[in-house]
Amino acid sequence: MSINKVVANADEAIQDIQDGATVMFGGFGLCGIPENCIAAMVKKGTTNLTCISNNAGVNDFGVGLMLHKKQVKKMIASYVGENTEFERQLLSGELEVQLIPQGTLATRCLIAGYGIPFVPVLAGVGTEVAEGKETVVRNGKKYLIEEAFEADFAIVKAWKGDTMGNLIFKDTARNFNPLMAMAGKTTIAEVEELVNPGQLNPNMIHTPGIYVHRIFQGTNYEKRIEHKTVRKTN
Amino acid sequence: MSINKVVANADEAIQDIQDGATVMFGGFGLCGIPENCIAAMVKKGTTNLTCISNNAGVNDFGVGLMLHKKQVKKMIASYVGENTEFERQLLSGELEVQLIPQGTLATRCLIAGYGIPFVPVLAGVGTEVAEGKETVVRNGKKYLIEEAFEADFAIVKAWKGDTMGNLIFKDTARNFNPLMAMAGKTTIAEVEELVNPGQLNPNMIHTPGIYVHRIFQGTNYEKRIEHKTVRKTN
Amino acid sequence: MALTKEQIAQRIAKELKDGYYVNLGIGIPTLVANFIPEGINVVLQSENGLLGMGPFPEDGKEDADLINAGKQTITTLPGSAIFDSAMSFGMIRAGKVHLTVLGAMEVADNGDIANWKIPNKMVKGMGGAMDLVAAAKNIIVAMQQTNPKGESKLLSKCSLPLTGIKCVTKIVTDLGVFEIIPDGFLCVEHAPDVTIDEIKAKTSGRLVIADNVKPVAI
Amino acid sequence: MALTKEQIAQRIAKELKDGYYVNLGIGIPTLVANFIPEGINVVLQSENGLLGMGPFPEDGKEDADLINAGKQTITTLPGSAIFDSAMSFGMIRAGKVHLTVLGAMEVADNGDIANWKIPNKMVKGMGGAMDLVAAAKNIIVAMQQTNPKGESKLLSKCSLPLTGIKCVTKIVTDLGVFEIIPDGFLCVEHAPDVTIDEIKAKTSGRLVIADNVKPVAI
Repeated sequence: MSINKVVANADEAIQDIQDGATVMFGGFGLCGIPENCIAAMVKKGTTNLTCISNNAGVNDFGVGLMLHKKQVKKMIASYVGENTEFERQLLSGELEVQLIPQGTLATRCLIAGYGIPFVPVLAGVGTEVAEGKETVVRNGKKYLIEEAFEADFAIVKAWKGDTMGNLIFKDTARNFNPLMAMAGKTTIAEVEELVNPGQLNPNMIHTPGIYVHRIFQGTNYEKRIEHKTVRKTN
Repeated sequence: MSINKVVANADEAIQDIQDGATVMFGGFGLCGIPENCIAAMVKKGTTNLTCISNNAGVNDFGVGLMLHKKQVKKMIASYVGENTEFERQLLSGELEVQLIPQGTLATRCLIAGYGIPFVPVLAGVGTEVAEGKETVVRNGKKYLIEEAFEADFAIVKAWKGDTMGNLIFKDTARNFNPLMAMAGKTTIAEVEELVNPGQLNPNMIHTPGIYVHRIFQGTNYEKRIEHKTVRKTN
Repeated sequence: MALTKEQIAQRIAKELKDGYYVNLGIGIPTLVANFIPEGINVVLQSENGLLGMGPFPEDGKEDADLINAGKQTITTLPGSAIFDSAMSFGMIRAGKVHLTVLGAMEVADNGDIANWKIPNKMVKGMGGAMDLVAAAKNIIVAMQQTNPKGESKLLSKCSLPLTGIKCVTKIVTDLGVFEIIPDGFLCVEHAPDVTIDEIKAKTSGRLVIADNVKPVAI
Repeated sequence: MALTKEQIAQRIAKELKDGYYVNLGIGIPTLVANFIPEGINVVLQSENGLLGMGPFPEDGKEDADLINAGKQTITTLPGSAIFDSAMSFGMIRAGKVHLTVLGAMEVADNGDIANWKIPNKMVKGMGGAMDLVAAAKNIIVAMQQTNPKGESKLLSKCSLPLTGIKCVTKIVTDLGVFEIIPDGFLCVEHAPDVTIDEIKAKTSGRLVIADNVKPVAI
């Protein structure tokens, strides 16, 4: 029953992502981002991308690297405050941007992975996020109808994975990764440690392999820290 | 930060469940059912209950024990084929029954725990399950609108839990347990092993303690096997 | 000769493709797992929350915490994953399961299926069947051509309460293999020594015999 | 004297009850964690996917995989649980988080809040703020009474794009403590040595002074 989903590296994993594709990137800030695949995307130079990612990285790391190379046509995110190049491209009109609430972003991934076409949410009611959106009233409350994402590719980063695509995440590097893994038509996972089937406890799998199409062991993770904060010690 | 949710035993855990309450019971078949709390419910004799459970146990085990004592007014389940007393009460009209698709049952628990009021599903379209239900058309397909459950209590069984209510399930005894744990206004968890905070890996928690209000270590688990099937060995 | 249950399962196993995730229902469908062709790697899903269902355990090694959707004791295989029921049906609904095999009481020539209820007689519930048939793209029914009374189970319209509408793609019975096409049941294979006339006699819905109809190769 | 940021946090910490799950936003709200009263056990939620957020790590022990919603390196505590972002906002939406403390640029006297965007100037995004204010039942805003230009941030109507409507329950500023009531901002406490006249001068929305208004006890 061992379905093998291993590809050699990031270049092979992303080789069929075409200009104009919609691509999700896991991670929160710079935590748990697919560094290898982002580097490969920058190297390949794919353009006109629609990127779905909670954040846009920083100017010189994460999804920010693709923004810097003008590979991104449209960005769907919830918070982009760390990226001044992003803000510049947005205010100058070079970049199309859709900002959506973080929980809505997460839930639109979840329902895509669960085959649910839309979900009613309270977040954004009465704000500009609600503009043009279908609404529904339930128990006296108004909800926005939010659609499941449709992404050509989802690219995620896990801590451990096996050759069948089962994934385990570490600490808050989990964040959007398991959700986006479920939401991609094709899902690519890069992992810090790739193991054989049977080496992961079936009870402790965060993303079942059925949701993952390609997997490889990444290299040279920088794991940059965005805000190093430490305790005062006397 | 150690919020202590420990109660002494099943009797204490269920003591405020009143006649007429809506109560969810975790488990699939006899696998992963809260044996201690069911026994305490039978002992207490609470009646007029609306029970939400995937199955109705068998005649002399599981939720079937409460049916046998006529404590259940209404049963919401997906498959009850193992319980002849159930079938008898249903066909005689003694018991009110709502049969719903298993995935719909699971999802109505999930959305309750996620604060989502309703969900569109395909399951049951064109069948008697659809009767009287609101529908919506999306991408040319008709969906039924299914509501989040509102349960006064959810009673679940976990493998391990800590005093703060964090739960870990074992194998397919997971099933509906983590979903119902999220869906109860008050959630009671019985566990095979109760440990102190810090003894469970935060990355491997299936149900975060925020969803659990009372927890205790159960005793004398029978863990009855419904269909023992074994391999032919030569 | 009509196909045995094992032969029905064996024939369905030929539909498996390498890399498939498959959900097998209770009864004949379960037997399909015994006939997975050499070189074809598939993963079995059990909708109570397991990917990578293995064979029954050795006697004495059964574990009450590890069962399949038929409540039978089972095992896991290397690479298994366990999850809750919402995720289990989530992956089914999202179309990640490539093939669903299940039994039926009746199938109509438009692909409707009935397999969960006999009014005033049998009330077991639909379990996961309605979710599976509503979501799966490729649904094969494994059943006998006729009921114990000898009446066809391949009908122009189901008489029993429906499980799902226009969802069945293929039916493998003891008499043959049928695809659902706009014109009804397309008989593409017949059991060895079972005549087309017998199939015609035991099919009550619209039936089309394929030009290249051939014996079931098992 | 007006309250310092620490004193605002200290005052808000008095709202904590034993057993509370609490979400603290970036800025002054984060400081609330330093003033949790003796005997009060609370669990801090970080909406990127953590219950049981602990203090910053010791220097050299920081881990890039363990951050809070403000992207700061943090630690877990015994009894922590980690989950994905959908569950994180799920528990927020389901009302399981008892108290949310966040900053604001503007609050209106009907409980509207604006804290995510300055058109044509600052575009950072709402992050989780819209989800939090839409779902939480008890939302306390921690902010200065006035902006750097000296203009009141307690308004009759927000001028900036809204984050959420009619959601704020209480505001703690450097000048006092205000509850949102149908008549507007109800001033229930004033900072020591800050006069009611100063509060009136620096509140631009409808203001009601409570009969029993008293100095902030910190």
